[in-house]
Amino acid sequence: MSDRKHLTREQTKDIDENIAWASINTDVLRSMENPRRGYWVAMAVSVCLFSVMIYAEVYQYMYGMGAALLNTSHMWDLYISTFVFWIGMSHSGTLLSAILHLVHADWRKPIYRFAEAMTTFSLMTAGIFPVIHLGRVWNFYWVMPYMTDRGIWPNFRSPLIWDAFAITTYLTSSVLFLYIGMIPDLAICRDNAKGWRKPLYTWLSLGWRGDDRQWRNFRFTYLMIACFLIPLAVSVHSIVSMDFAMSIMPGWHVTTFPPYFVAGALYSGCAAIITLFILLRYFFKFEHYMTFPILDKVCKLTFVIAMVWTYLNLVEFASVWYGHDIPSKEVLIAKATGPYSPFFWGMMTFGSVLPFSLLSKWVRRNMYVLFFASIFLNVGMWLERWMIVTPTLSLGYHPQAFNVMWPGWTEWAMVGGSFGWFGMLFLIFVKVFPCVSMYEVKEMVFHRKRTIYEDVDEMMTLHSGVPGPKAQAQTQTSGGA
Amino acid sequence: MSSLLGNIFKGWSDYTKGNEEGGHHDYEHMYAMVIDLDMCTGCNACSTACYAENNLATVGEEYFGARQAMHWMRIERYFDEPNVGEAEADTQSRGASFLPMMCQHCNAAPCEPVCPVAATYHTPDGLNAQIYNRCIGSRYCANNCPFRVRYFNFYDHQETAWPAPMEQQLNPDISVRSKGVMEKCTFCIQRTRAARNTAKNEGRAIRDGEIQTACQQTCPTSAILFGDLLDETSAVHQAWKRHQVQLGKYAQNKTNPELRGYRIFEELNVDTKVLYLERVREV
Amino acid sequence: MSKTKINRRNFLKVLGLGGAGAALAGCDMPSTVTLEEGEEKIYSYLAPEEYVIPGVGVWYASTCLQCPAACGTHGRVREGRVLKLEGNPDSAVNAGKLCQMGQAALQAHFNPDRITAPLINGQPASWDDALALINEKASGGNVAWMTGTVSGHQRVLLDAHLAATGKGHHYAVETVNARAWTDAGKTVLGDAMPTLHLDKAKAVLSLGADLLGTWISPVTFMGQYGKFRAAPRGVLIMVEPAMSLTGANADQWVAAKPGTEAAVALGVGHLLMTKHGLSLNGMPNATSAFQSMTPAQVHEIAGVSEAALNKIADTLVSHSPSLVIANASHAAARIAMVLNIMLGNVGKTLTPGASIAADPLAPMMGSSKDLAEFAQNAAAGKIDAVFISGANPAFVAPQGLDMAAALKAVGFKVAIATCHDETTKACDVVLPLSSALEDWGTHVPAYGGKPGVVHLQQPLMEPLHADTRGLGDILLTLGKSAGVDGLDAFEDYYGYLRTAVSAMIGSELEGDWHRVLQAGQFETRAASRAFSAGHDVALGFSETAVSGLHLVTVARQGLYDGRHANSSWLQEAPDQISKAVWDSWAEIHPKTAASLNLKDGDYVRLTTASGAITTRVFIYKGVHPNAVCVPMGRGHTDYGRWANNGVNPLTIVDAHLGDWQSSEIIATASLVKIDAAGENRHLVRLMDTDQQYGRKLVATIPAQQFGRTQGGA
Amino acid sequence: MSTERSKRKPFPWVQAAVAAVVVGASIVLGAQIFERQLHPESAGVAPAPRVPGAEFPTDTFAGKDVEQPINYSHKLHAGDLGINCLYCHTYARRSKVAGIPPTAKCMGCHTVVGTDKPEIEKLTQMWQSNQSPAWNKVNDVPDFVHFSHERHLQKFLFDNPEMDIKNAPDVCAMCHGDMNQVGVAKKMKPLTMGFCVRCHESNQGPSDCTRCHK
Repeated sequence: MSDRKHLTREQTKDIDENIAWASINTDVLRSMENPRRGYWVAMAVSVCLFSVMIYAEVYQYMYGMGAALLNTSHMWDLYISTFVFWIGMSHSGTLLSAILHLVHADWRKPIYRFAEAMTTFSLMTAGIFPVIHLGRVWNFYWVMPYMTDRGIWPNFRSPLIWDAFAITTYLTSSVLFLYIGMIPDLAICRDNAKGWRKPLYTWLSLGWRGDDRQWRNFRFTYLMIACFLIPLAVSVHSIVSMDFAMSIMPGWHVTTFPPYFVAGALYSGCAAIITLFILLRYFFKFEHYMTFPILDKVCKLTFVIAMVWTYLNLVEFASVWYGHDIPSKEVLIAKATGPYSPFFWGMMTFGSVLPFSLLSKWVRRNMYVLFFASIFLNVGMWLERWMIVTPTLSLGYHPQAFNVMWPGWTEWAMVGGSFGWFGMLFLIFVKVFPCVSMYEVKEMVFHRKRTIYEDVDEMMTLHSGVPGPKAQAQTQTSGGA
Repeated sequence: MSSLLGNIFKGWSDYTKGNEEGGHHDYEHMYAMVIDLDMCTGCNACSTACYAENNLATVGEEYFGARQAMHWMRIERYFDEPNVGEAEADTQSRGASFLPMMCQHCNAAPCEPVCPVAATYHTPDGLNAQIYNRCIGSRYCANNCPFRVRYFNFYDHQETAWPAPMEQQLNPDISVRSKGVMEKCTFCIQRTRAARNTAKNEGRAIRDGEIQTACQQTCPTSAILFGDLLDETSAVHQAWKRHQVQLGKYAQNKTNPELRGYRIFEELNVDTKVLYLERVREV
Repeated sequence: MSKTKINRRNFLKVLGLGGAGAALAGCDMPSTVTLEEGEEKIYSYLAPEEYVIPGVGVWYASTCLQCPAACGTHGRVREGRVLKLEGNPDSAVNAGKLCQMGQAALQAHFNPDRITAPLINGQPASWDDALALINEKASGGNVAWMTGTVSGHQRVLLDAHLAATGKGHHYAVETVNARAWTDAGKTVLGDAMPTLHLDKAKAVLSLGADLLGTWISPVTFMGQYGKFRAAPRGVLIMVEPAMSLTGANADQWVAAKPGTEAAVALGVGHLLMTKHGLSLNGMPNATSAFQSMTPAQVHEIAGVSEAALNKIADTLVSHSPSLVIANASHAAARIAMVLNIMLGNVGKTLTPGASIAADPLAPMMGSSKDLAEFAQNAAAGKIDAVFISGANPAFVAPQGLDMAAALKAVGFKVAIATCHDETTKACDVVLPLSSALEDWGTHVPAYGGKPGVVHLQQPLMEPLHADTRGLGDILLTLGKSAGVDGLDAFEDYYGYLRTAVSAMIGSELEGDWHRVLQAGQFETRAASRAFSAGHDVALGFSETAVSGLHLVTVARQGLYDGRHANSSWLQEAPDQISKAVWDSWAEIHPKTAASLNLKDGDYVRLTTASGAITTRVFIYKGVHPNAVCVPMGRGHTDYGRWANNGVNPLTIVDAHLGDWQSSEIIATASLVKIDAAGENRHLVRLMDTDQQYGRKLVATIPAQQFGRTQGGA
Repeated sequence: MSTERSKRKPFPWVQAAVAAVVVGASIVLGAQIFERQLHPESAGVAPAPRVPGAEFPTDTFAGKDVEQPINYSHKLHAGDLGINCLYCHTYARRSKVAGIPPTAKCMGCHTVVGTDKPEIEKLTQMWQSNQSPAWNKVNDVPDFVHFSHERHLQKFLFDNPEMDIKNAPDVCAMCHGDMNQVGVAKKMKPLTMGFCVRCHESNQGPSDCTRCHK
């Protein structure tokens, strides 16, 4: 490992297949220890942001929803757009762990764990927003169909109910998926842990010993949940899109919204993966695992999804433009020319033009540029959600209600705070759980090596220093001879 | 056990049947309104009467400016759009037009299916009802209302709108809505309730004209009519018939296109129950 | 509600029943929680009348005093509280309808800023002290009264008090008045208040008379307007400098330069004579006045095009009978009367007015002339003591009258008021008045009632504040101490009124009295009036100032002249025309705005010869380019929590520009200068657009089609 | 692979069966608890149907004894003396609220009866000083609920051919419990929405939300 050249941007292999299994464990476990100053700074920032959010929510609770400067035509604003944003973010993990797992793209292995954690946490972040945007938060559980003395049920026709079901299902499945995929790694942690971590990992690893039966059941379960998760992920964001598509408002009532939202979700998820990829690689010195070729692949994937998203965007514009719905057309024109136009064009620039930079190999191999590019991609995606929600409301059907509204401080505080909350969860995660899948990286190394050495035996010899069975047999044969 | 299951199955079949037939029941009444825009002078009497009758909170300049006012019935003022060849600045010589705009009690109301807790729904009286204490304030209904006539309690207005002793004026037949709750015109449902009670006590049906909404009762030019569309003798039914406007249609099949009756945003197929009569212009 | 045996305090306390008093708890309570037992109190009645049932509303008839029209009302009373007012369907004035000011009478009654105890020099005092002081200071010398429009038995008592105290004068002050019209009626037809038949007219030409908004009896006129608009549909033409509610509803709205309506009317008369061959027999003065005003001159003076003038004349002739009304100026009103004669409307749409025979009860109509006279007399030291009730001279008086100094010059001032205002602040003694919903009284509608009908005002609830007294009671007390004959027999005003009304209806029976209470009105002997033949009065148009920007102050239904400014309902009810709320604004035409380089919401300083105010502009086209229209009503400084916003344009009206042939202060004659004041803030309005953006919100139909289809089909 | 497969344990049928039984049992049990509330007679707590044609809600509520300014006894007046509820709560048949009887009604008897008792003296003193006692409300529904005594009395008492006005206490007892047994007053029925809804279901009352919610 002394030669660091292979870790630079000239690197061509996804992973160094000669990496020692023991060092994988060491590297990953090291990342979970002794937080450094940077970690605490990041944590402090996150906690501060989150505290501001709590303050804003308490203030809003006491004062009323008017604190967010919502008004009679703008009943929804940043809360809902940020909710959609976080739901979208959650699609990355599913994409990387489930979809790529099914298509056997093994380069996902070093990076899927944190992507999956991101899924879970962004869902947990997203889930906050529909609750805090309620006028009477304390009654939020009324959307759940529970048996009550009063004999009343929620309204199953409402997309918000579908949302509640979809999100809770998706969150449960994501947590399960994250957890089950982590069990072998938790066992490794258990074996190396001391102090308070020991009972935690012991409890969490469910007595994993790594025997064949456990592995078989594990593989089966993992595959099952992966298969289950993919349609779920698609349906979740389709259902979120129906919050808008099921309404009659111009600019919301769009048939292509479900695929459009799913594409947008995958898009922002990929962009977020790039961001976190770079951060983790840098801070945890995961250069051996989070390599440039993998980043390169993620970038290409992002570009493709960006183009799908752009295409669907254009489809929407075209169908409105050539359609007969005048109010919809007015909303579209207002988006492009009205007071919100800087944000609209910002969204178009960041969402559709900026991804073309990913075509450049220089960009794909330049972490600094890529870091900021990925951030701006997500800014674009956040703007997209805002541009879906707000211009429609500012320009509905009734001229009396036409007005432009700018979000109040509580809204900004909660948008910012949601990043704090997410960051907090993620920072805790990376110190408590392995954010690179150790066993799967080993698998990856193993499989890669096999393609080179062709001979399992030879590889095993190389890793363990002990000759494999075949070699032993050979030795015996030769010795015997 | 059997009755529980029976309940569930019956409930389900009612539900699906209701959905297939537009999501509603067998109507007992179908309260509707007629507003003659040629008679409406825009004097605001109806709006103020509504404040008095329905415990509407005044919000003050700041909140009004933030468009958080709570006027269930608002009178909009428009100038005509210019005729061909006419200067835009001259349209005022035909006067202005006023539009009283309140909940249209759509029969296919966009607000109803989207409420997560069914706080807004269609009553057997054909009204679009809002149950305040069921509302959790998701505000989806207001977003989906093309008329923008659903008003949300962004704040608690009790202390500012009714400083003592003003709370003594509050109508006890209606609750005072607290913050976080959506509210809107109910066609003065408390008056319907009272009339039904009287009629029941006297063992008869509700008479036409027995229920007057507050806006109708005070309207100095009598531009507002209110009544039951299912009652063929009612003035409202007669007016709808005379103007050849029918419920359940998004394009009316008028034999006489010169009739004045129309419904706003009919093309959205929300099936509103307020029939407006066109303003007349001397050309 | 006759005098009951119920203790007053307990009567009010009966709130808990039916959850009424607790309505404030609202629906914050999760319904899973059952209410705790024993948390709320219920007070039972002691010995209620049989008809008092908790939870059941009872309707009582009374009379609305929100403006001088005196509409009949019904108040819904439940648990001893009045909850809602409706029009009294039996009243011929309003036929069951009410305007927004009438609806808001509830807020005047429940107002949190009511005066609850007598004040002497601003300090709370007892009634005895206050009355003793009044007896001491206002028993002799020149004791004047200043009121708004007053009628009925209050007027009788007031006149008696004035007569008993000596040589005082009664000033009736109404900024919003119809003095021009009544004077013209008296001069030309010999009847100050002729009956108008809008419903019979096929065309109505109004010269600045906002008959749907604030003129004389708006609810009456709006009721007639509803019939006027039915088929065959009448045509409404409005000539005025700034769009009023009537103008907004007109079929032809003609923007004339401020103060030139008379010229327009003369021009119409000219066309009627020359183009349509109408003539005025035996009125040479008028004929020559009409002949001398050619359409070309009208165009020059008033800025009204000849085409528009022709259209007016043609409509009046083709839609007969028509009706011409005016309130813009005395000149315009006279010309309107003569036009009615020329058009043959007299006897058809303009008939002799109806009144009651008992003249002392007839309404004493207010005017702004009385305001000016009061200021002059007071400043000259001719008034020793004044009682002020129902008028707010300190607010409505232009700066030119220097009302502050005038009031200071009066030795002793007594205000009888429900709320503090600018005038009560300047008074030595303030007597807390019961609200209109707590008081007894009789009122003769100035206009619109059935002949001989007197409206009865009865309390709808026990006084909200124990220490307030009704106007009648105060007048009775004052009258007694001033030694008015025959008052000692009455313990209170209720007794006096009941005796007086019994005498008028000719029955002392309890049942008849109850019938009167139930109806809210009673019939007495009517006086029949008749028109005298048209007097050939001098007609003319005084060119006060026809060029330059004029300040036009208008009253809008709602805040009226400012007396309703402390009502949150009316402050929040968007102004009918501009749709603005809670603040003042200056309406200017886009052309004027462009020439002055002003944007919507710019603050401007309006300077007249009398002073300056700063407010923001509202640019729209419903105003003549030569006019700057500032609605009155706002700009209070001491009138409760909701009233202190905006500016008061009345202060800068040039008081010395009296109307032609009268000393009425005219609201359109002050020249004004506009300077940008720098700041710009969005005017809070109901809606920021005039346009429907192609949405079919208010659809229109040509009148011919309406004529064809209205009958049925 | 094949050897591994053969080693696989058989499906745990026994455990699965136990689990199924547990789940099934809890569903059935839960449903029965729910149903017991809906149809109490099935649970064997059938009350004597004192109001013909109406089904009783049988829920009970252990209300606390609320202290009142005057220690009036329902047990004495309504129970022992057998005074009809509607004699004092006379508003109930004409208004949405039953109301507390006016003091004049009390004085109707108590100027003569029991004038020496301390509670009556208290009452007399209040009456003479024009004061009305401040009763503490016992049976209360939230302010967003419209409940009409008149309507319910009409349906169950006056419009019910088998009932006579002397049966009024039976009708009142549907929601107020047996007031003949209590001292001043006590809440004896839960008066929750579920309580109302179940009665409306079994007696075909309206199920439209706006009838009861205002």
